[in-house]
This record gives sequence, C-alpha cells and structure tokens, in this order.
Amino acid sequence: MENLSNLLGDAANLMLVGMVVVFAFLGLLIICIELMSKFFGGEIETKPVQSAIRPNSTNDTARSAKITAAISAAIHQHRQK
Amino acid sequence: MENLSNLLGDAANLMLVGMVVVFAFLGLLIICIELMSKFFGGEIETKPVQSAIRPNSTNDTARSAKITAAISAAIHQHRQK
Amino acid sequence: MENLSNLLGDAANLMLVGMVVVFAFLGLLIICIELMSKFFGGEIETKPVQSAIRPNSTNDTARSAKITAAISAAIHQHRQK
Amino acid sequence: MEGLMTLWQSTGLANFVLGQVIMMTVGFGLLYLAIVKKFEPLLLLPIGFGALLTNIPLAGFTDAGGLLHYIYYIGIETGVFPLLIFMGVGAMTDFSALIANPKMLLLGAAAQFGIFATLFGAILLNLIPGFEFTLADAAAIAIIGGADGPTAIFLASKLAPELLGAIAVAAYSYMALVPIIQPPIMKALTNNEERQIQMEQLRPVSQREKIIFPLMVLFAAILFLPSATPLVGCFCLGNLMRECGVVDRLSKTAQNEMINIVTIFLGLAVGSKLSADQFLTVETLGILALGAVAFGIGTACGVLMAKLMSRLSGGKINPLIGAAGVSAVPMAARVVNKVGLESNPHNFLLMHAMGPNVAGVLGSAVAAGILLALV
Amino acid sequence: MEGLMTLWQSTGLANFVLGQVIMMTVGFGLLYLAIVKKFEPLLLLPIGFGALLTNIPLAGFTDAGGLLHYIYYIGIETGVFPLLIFMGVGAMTDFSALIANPKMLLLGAAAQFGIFATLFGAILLNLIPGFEFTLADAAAIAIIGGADGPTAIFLASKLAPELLGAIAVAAYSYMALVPIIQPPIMKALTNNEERQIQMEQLRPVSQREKIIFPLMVLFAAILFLPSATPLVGCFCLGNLMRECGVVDRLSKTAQNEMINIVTIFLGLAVGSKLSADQFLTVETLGILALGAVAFGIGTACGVLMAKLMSRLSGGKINPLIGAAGVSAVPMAARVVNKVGLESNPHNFLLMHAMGPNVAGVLGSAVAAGILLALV
Amino acid sequence: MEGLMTLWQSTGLANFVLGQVIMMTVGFGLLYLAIVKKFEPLLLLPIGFGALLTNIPLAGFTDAGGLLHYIYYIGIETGVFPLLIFMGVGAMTDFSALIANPKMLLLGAAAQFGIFATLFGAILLNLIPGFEFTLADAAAIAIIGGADGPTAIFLASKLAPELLGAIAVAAYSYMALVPIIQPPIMKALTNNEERQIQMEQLRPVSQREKIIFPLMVLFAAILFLPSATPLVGCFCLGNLMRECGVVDRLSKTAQNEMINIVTIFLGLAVGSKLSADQFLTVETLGILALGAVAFGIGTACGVLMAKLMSRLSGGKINPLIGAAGVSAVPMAARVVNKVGLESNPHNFLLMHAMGPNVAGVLGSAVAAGILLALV
Ligand code: NA
Ligand code: NA
Ligand code: NA
Repeated sequence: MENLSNLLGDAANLMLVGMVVVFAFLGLLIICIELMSKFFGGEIETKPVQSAIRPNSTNDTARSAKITAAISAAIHQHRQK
Repeated sequence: MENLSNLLGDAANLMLVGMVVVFAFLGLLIICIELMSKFFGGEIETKPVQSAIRPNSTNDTARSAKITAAISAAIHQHRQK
Repeated sequence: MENLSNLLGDAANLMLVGMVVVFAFLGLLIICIELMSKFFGGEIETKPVQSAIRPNSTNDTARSAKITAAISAAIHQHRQK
Repeated sequence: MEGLMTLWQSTGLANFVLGQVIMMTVGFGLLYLAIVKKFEPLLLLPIGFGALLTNIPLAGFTDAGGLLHYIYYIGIETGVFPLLIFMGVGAMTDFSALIANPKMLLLGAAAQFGIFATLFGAILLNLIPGFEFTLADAAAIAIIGGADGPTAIFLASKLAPELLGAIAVAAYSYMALVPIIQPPIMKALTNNEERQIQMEQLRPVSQREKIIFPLMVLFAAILFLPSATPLVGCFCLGNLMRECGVVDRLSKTAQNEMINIVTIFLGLAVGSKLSADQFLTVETLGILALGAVAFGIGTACGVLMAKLMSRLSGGKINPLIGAAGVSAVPMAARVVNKVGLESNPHNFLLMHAMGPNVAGVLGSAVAAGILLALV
Repeated sequence: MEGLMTLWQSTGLANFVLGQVIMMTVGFGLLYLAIVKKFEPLLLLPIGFGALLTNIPLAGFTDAGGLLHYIYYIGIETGVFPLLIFMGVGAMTDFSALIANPKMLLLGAAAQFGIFATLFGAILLNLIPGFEFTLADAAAIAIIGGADGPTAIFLASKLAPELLGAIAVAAYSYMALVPIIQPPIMKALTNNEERQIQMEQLRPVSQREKIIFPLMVLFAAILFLPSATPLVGCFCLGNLMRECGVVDRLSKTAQNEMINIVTIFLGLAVGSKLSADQFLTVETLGILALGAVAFGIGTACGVLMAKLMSRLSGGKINPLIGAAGVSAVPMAARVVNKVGLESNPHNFLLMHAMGPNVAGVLGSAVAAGILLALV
Repeated sequence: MEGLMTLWQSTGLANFVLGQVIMMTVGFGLLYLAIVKKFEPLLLLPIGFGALLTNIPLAGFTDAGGLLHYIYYIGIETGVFPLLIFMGVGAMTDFSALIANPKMLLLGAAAQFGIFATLFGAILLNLIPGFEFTLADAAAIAIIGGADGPTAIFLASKLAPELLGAIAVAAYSYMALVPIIQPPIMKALTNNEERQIQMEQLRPVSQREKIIFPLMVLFAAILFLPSATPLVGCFCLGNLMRECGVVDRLSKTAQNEMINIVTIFLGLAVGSKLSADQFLTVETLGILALGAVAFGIGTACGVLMAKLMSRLSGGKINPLIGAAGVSAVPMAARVVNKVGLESNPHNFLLMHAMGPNVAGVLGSAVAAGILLALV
C-alpha cells in the first residue's frame, strides 16, 4: 500500500505537470501562429480551406486537368475540320 | 550402399506420405469450398469469371472509365453550344 | 614536413595515374561504342534523340496516347450518330 | 507409417493449446471488424492476420528466424515503423484549418486530459488484486486516450513492450468506435441551441504560412520538449515535404507507397504481440476498460473546453467541435459534422472540426513526449 | 609507376579465374534469355546481372560488407524476400476459376507427383559417382517440380542454401521453357478427340466466397500443416487484401511497388549464389537434369489425372487442363489454351486452366510444407 | 514541482550548446536554399531537416537506438543507399546522346581533372596549421569535383566517414550553384565566335545499341577497374532495366518509388553527420573552399578539352559543351544550353551537352574506383 500511494502521488503529479505543459506548449503555438499570420499571411491562396486529408486527390485533379485539356484540343481540331 | 538404400527408403516413404497428404489436404479444401459455396454463394457478381492475373488492370479500367466520362461530358457540352 | 612531402608525392602520383586511367578507360569505351555502332546500329528508331532525363515522361506519353485514342474513338462515334 | 506419425505430430490439431484457439478467435474477430464492419481496416486487417499467424502452433512466426520476429525486431523494437507512419500521416495532413483558427489548439490540449486521467486510473486499478501496473505501464496504457495509433505504438514499444498488443488493439478499436462512443457524451454535455451554432467560414491560408507552420512546431518541440521530437520531427518532416512544393515526388511516395508498405508490416508486427501468454491476462481487460474511459474523458474535456470558449467568445464556437480534439483523424471530425447536422441540417462543421482534430494529433505527441521525459 | 603496377594488380584482367569467366558467360546467357528470348525477364534479368556482379574478381560483392552479401543476408537467409513475393503474388491472383470448380484442386495435387518423384530421382543419382545428395538436398532440388519460384527459393534457403543458385536458375528457366516442355507431353497423352472437348462456362463467384477462400485455406494449413503456414499465410494475406475490398491501397502497393522492389533484390541475391565454386559442380548438372524430369513428370501426372476425371465425369473435362496443375502461373494456362486452340479453334480453355494453375501454387506450397516438416 | 524541475532539465533550452545552435542555423540555411532558392531540394531538404534533428539536445537521434543512427548504420555505413540511388539514376538516364557521339566521353574524362587537382590541393592545405588531411581524407574531399552526389557519398563513407557531412553538403550545394559557378569560367575560356558554333543533329540510336551500352560499360569496368564496379554495376543495372524493354515495371519502380524512399533516408542520414563536433571544424571550411576549386577546375578542363576537340574537328564542336563534362546532371547541360543561347538565340545545345553530361557521371565513377583501388 505504501508503494501504491507513492505511485498515486506520482500519477497525480504527472497529471498536473502534464496538463500544464500541454496547455503551455499548445498555447505558445497559438501565439506563434498568430504572429506568423501577421507577418506571412499576406499572399493568399484563391481557394478556401478544403479537405484536411487528401491522400491521392492531387493525382486525380492533375489527371482530370490533362484529360480536359486533351479533350478541348481534340474538339477544337474536330470543329476546324 | 547401406546408406544409399536407407536414403532410398526415406525417399520412397516421403513420396508416399507426401502424395497422400497433398491429395488429402487439397481434397479437404474441395469439400470446404463446396460447403462454402452452398452457404455463401448466393449474392452473385454480375460479370462472369475473367482473367486470373490482373496486375494493373484495375487502374487502367478505372482510368478508362474516367476518361470516357470526361469525354462524354465534353461532347455533351460541345453539342449544346 | 617529411611526411607532407611524401603525401604530396603520393598525391601527384595519384593525379598522374588517375588522369591516365580515366582517359584510357573512357577512350577504350569510345572505341567499343564505335565498334558496337558499326555492328548493331542498323535497325534504327524513327524518332531522333530527345531528352536525356525522363523521370516520368513515359507514363505521361502513354497516358496521352490512350487519351487521344479514346477521344478519337468518342468523336468518331459522335459523328456517326 | 512413421512418416505419417511424424506428420501427425507436426499438425496444428495435435498441438493446439486453448489460449491459441482463443487468440485465433480474437484474430478472426479483428478481421471481421475490419472487413465486415469496416473498422480501421488498414490496420485491423494486418493486426488480425498477424494475430492468426503468431498463434499457429509449431509455425514459429515469432521465434528467432520467423517472419514476424524479424518484422517486430526491425520495425517496432527500434521505433522506426511508427515514426515512418507518422511521417506519412504528416504528408497527408493539411493544417490550414488550424492555422486559420489557432485557438482550436486549446481544444486539442483539453482533450489530452483523457490521457493523464487514465494514467491515474491505471494506477488506481492496482487496488484490485491481479493488477500490478508500474508507472511505465500506466503511461503506456494512458496514451490510448491520445486516439492516435502510431503515437500509442511508439510509446508502448518504449515503455511497456509486453502490453503493446493490447494497447494497440484498444487504440485502433476505440478509434473505430468513435462514432458510437462520442455522440452520447457530446449530446449529454451540450444543449440543442449550442449544437446549432454556425461558425464563420475560415480565412484562406497562404502557402508561406503552411510551410512555416511545421518548422515552428518542430522548433517549439526542440526548445521545450526534446523528448517529443522523434514523433513531432517525423510528422513535421512529412508535412514540410507536403507543403513546400519542391519535393512533391518525395511527398507522394511518403503518403502512398512508403506508408502502405510500412502499414502492412506494422500491423503484422503488432498482431505478433497478440500471443496467448501476453494477451490473455487480466491486464488486457483492464487496458480495454481504461481505453474506453480514456476516450470518454478526452471527449468530455474537449467538449467542455469548447463550451467554455463558446461562452467567452459570445457564442461564436459550436461546442461540438471540442470532441474532435481527441484526434482519431478524420473520424472524430466526421462525427462532429454528423451530430451537428442532426441539430441543424445546414450546419456543416467538418472544416471547423479539422482544426481541433489535427491539434489533437500534436497534443498527444506532446503528451507522449512528457511521458517519455518524466516516466 | 608503382601506382600503375598496383592498378594493374587491381584489374580484373590480372585476377580472373577460369570459373569466373565461365560463370560470367552463364550470367550473360541468362541476360540473353531474359532480354532477347523474353524468358521470365522479371527474374532472370536480375539473376543474370547478379551472376555477373558476384563473379567479378576483387570487387567483393559477396564478401562481408558487399552489396550482394547484405541483400542475401537480409532477404534470403531470413526467408523474408520469397515470403514478400508470395504476398504480392497472392494479391495478384484471382481464385474465382478455382472456387467455381473446386475439383480442379485434384489436378493441382496430381501434378505435385513431379516433386516427390524427383526427390526419389535425386537420391538415385547418388548411384553415379560424384553425387552425394543428402535427403535435404534432394528435397530442395525436388521442389523445382513445383514450378513456383518463391516456393523453390524459400525451401532451398532453408534446406540446401549452397544449392540455391542452381535450384532457382533451374526453376525459373524451366518455367520459361514450359511452352516447349509441355506440349509434346500433353499431345502424347491425349488423343485429338479429348483435346477438342469444350468445357461449360464457369459460374460467377460471389465476393463473399472470394473473401472466405483465403481464410479457409489458411485455416486448413493451420490445422493440418503448420510448416506450410509461412508460405500459405503470406499468400493468403495478399489474396485477402486483394479481395476484401477495404484495403485497396495496401493491396495495390503489395502487387506493384513492394513486389517490384523485392523482385530486384531477390533476383540479385539469387544471382549472388551463382559463384563459380558453388555453381560449377557436377551437382548443378544433376539439378538441371532433375528439374527437366520434374517438369515432365508433373505435367504428365496432371494430364493423366485430368484424363481420369474426364472419363469419370462423362467427358466434361478437357484433359489438357491437367498440364496447368504444375503451376508456372500463368504460362502453363496459356500453353493449355494454345494447344487446345490447335485442335479446335473455337475452344478457349484459358479460364478453365486457371483453376488447376492456381491450385498448383497451393499444391506446391503444401508439398513444401510437408518437406519442411519431414526432412 | 520536482516534476516541473525535471521537465525543465529535459528541455532543449536548458541544454543547448553553442555548436548545436550554429548547426541548427546551418540546417535552416539548407532548408532555405532548398525551399526558397530551389537548390537541389530533393536532397538538401532532407539533409537540412536531418541536420536539425541531429543537433537537438537530449533527443538522441544519432545515439544507439535513435532513428538517424539506424538509418545511417543501415544505409550509409553499408554503402547501400548511394548504390540504390545510383541504380535509380541509371534507370532515369538516356545514353542516346553519348552513343550517337561517343567522343563526348573525352570531355567527361577531362573534367575529372577537377577531382585529382583537388586531391593535390587538399594535401597542400596541410601546410596551413590546423589541417591534417590524410590521403584518404583528401581523396574523399576530391570526389566533390565529380559533381555527383551518390558517388561522393559512397566514396566518403568508405574513405572518410567523419567528413561525410561536409563533403555531401559541399557536393550538393555546388551542384545547385552550377548556374552561378560555371558561366564566368565558360565565357572566360571561349570567345563569342566559338560559343556560336552550331552542332550537327545527332543520329538516331537503335534500341540494341542502348541495351548493349550498359553491359559494355560494366564489362570494361570488370576487366580494368573492379573497384569501380559497385557504382558502375548498379548504374548499369538501372540503365539496362530501363532500356531492355522487358522489365518496365521494375524500371519504373527503381526510378520512382524506390529512389524516392531511399532519397528521403539518404538525406536524413547525411544530415545526421552535420553534428556540431564533426562539422564545426576548420576542415569543413577547407572542404568548402576545395569544393569550389574542384568545380572550377573541372569546368575549365572540360571547356579546354572541348576547345581542343573543336580545333581538331575543324570547328564542328562548340567548346561550351565541355563544361557539362563535370556531370551535375542535368543542371550543367542546361547551363550550357543557356550560355549558348545568349550568344546565338537559335543554337540549342541541350542535346549535345547531354553526351558529356552523362559521360561525366561515368568519369567520376571511374575516378572513384581508382581512388578506392589506390588509396
Ligand atoms: Na490526440
Ligand atoms: Na506447383
Ligand atoms: Na563527374
């Protein structure tokens, strides 16, 4: 039981220190991000924030773009005949 | 020669045991497959059995499908002009 | 200093031997390539030498070819309607 | 005939031990969850299959010279596989939503209380006879509350390798169960009015911000928490490769082929720890129970923190998004979106929940760093 | 000048040994077969190249610290590479034809007589002075009759690593020669009428059947032949990933990038065993001769078994498809189709031959398990 | 509270050493060059990131058990990673331009004088107090003049591992700086008339020639310079896979996923050698200075050789293309094209410069073989 109460003390201590550090660390990041946005947020992308996970979408859109381009070219040629 | 005839005996034994086990094992699988087909063979795919080895074909068909879709769309747009 | 002059001698020796061997080796390759071209240069590709580094271009050209083929087919079908 | 006898003695039938049969059932259960229920299939399928293989009598998959032995030894004992997965996840993650609204980091912080409360709970379990968790064990179990697979595996492999199987299975199972665990808690802690709050559209984020962000996170970890830098560093490397725009071929490989190959091996290696002697213990039951508690507490704390922020901001924040702070990317964010839509069919919270969601990943990597430093 | 002298003494010219020259010729021969004759190029090209590299005097590719030494040590000695290849092959294999017509498994069983007859033959060769094959050697040689590369390499690396080079080369060479070896045997054992038999179209197979199949095979191996589970397990894992529909990204990587990378290394590592002292022995000649015999006997037994089944079924089975039971996927099935078309230009046997073809893969994995358990 | 104290003692802030701060700045500098200046980003980004990670106090990335320790130990100390990169580069390289005009090999030979002159220079540096380069050190430094990353890393890992970081950074940095270093030298050594010389279109090259070429190069290396065969062999294997047309799936994997994965790890491993104690020495300054000299001398010798060949051929060769002989593929060839266009806007030298460019790769692999054999 001696040992258990020691462990419980350690665990309580870890809980306290842990939550303080997590909040301090992520809080610091908030400040950093806001400072960064002030200095580097100028040049802005045209499209707004979208999906946060995009495993292969880049491929697909690039391919679609190519396909579209190829089709447009083909149809142009076809109309000029 | 003593040793050789021992080896030959071992080899003959292996041949016998081996073929029995191979047939037993694969024969058991036949029974299992037939049982499985009885219980789970209901819900059936529309297209019949095709190529047994298809390294990249899924990719290609998917891509062709996309291309076809893109083309159809393009031609529709083109006709409506 | 004794040691340094030894090293300098070694370095000079390496420089001499090295350049001789590099030239000999690559010179030998010149002769080999010319002999090879004499014997195997007959059957010639239609398109002339192009880019020396093509990381993914094969993919792209193959894909473009497929796209073009698909488009031609689509347009043919479309015209025959 | 003696050949047949030898062969019989070398069958599985003649050598099965009850524990192996049970663990095979567990393995089949994981495959069932993965394939039929579609619960985290990318990991539960290899884990379940690994559990089958590792419990085959005589096959020796985890003995010296066995396939799973090599994979575990090379990839998990070294910590390399979870770090590579983390690199790939970093290359797949878009931090735009978080950069646009950095306060969401507070939700990712609050949800980590699930970790530390579980640590305390694991020590409390020692009151029950049969449990003898050390502080290191408790810390490894607690990280389940981080709701992040690679982090859990990395930490468990360092602090309590003999519990790794149970911890990883619990982590991935509960991550898959997030749509069942979270909604009741979310609804209990919020009223309908709060759940209907619509949030402002997020501002666009520049590429420069996205490039600087991973370096900033890494730099903060370097200064204040070096023990978190293996996880944070790999994650930030992946994210930097993704956003910098000059190494697209590396980024694509990291988020596709590399992560796929490592995922297969990681799953098999984790499955190899589902052997009867290591898994069929009362500790495993404790770990499964604690894991559920951890997810619940994490969700509750995230929601409560969001509620507080909602009050302080004058009702601009929908408290539901706090639930996404546990991470479990992207499942938790989708759950938030779904629960939000139930209250208000025009209220799409997905993008707003992505901020706390990715913040939760950072939060649990930070928590893992603290546990590594102090335990 | 002494530099030039040292350099001369470090040239290949000054250090060549006759055996190395011969083995380089063998290496060039394999490259020729791969590139010009298109014989199994995916493996014979790296094997041939590995044979060149390993026989370079002074280069030390297979000495401690050499590239091929590392590759062999990591991938073959551990058995990891053939198992990964098998996983990829599993992810590439469609068992529909076999599930639709499970009796084809008998053909895959019959063709394995090529293996066990060769084992007997290898021991008989000891009658000729100069041959001293142990039972383990004979078993490793016999597996050539399985007509399956990874299985042969896996078994040889366990039972007779010093014969691995010759065994792998024989296996892949004869697999490439299937279109030359099999047709005469097939024609000799069947009459024209039999060869014209048309078979019924196969029934469609449900996805559920395809998902359960690999698990069922694995389960059978677990119960009755645990020593086959490394091979069968990896194969079934690949096949399960392919069919389950929830881990497509893993399945695609396993059947493309992963198998490609491992194939390059496996080929080089096998080639590294084509060193003069290990390959230029009378044993190699024996192995090559036995390999041809093994393929012939396997083909014949498959055809004879199919003839028997054809009789018993009242002429519903074309006996040609028995030849595909040796495996050599998909070459043997194509040969069956070609020989069938020669007799009846409207008779497409390809799909029907795929059943015995994939059954042959399972059959030789089972045979390998028996040899591992009993030798 | 003692927890907080322990935590403080485990922060980076409390443990930073000046050298680590400086090396982090170097790491950030490399990231800046890679991302903003787009200098060889595929390598400088992972190297820079590795430099950050390796200098984190307490994180232990390069201690036994650390991620970078494993990567370095497995990939660089064995020489495997640079060889795999070389295989991938071989699979990406088209030798048509060189086969069509084999005399270009002389330019690739002449430019290697940059290597051997630098070796002499490195020994001369010993005259300055503080420098104590051995012949092995000097040889490893000299290979920077080969302008080829994998060759430099391979040789340095064999001859002077403690200088590897500085050598690799110098090699990649100067390769990125080729557009700045080369033009002044090219212009100083040629007059405007020479720079305007237009060269005949290259003849088409048959596939057979392209297949035989890598085998021929390998064979020459086997006969005359076995010590170069690890590099030359891997390069030729990659090129043979590319050109033979029967193993396209292997070739594509080698030039995409495989090289990408290895590039990430190679970069990190090189970065791990940028630790303060190994990098912040006077030797590093010497190496950076010698590297610049090496590039300059190599460029000059290439141009002078091209001038000589131009004279002898009656003005059919534009001397600018000699500058491409240093390799730095394909940057140097592009620089030649750009400088040529400045003098004559219709003069496209890119294809003609690819010949010496790829010849330079062979030339430095040969030079590396000589250094390995004689030092
Ligand atoms: Na988390
Ligand atoms: Na077989
Ligand atoms: Na060079």
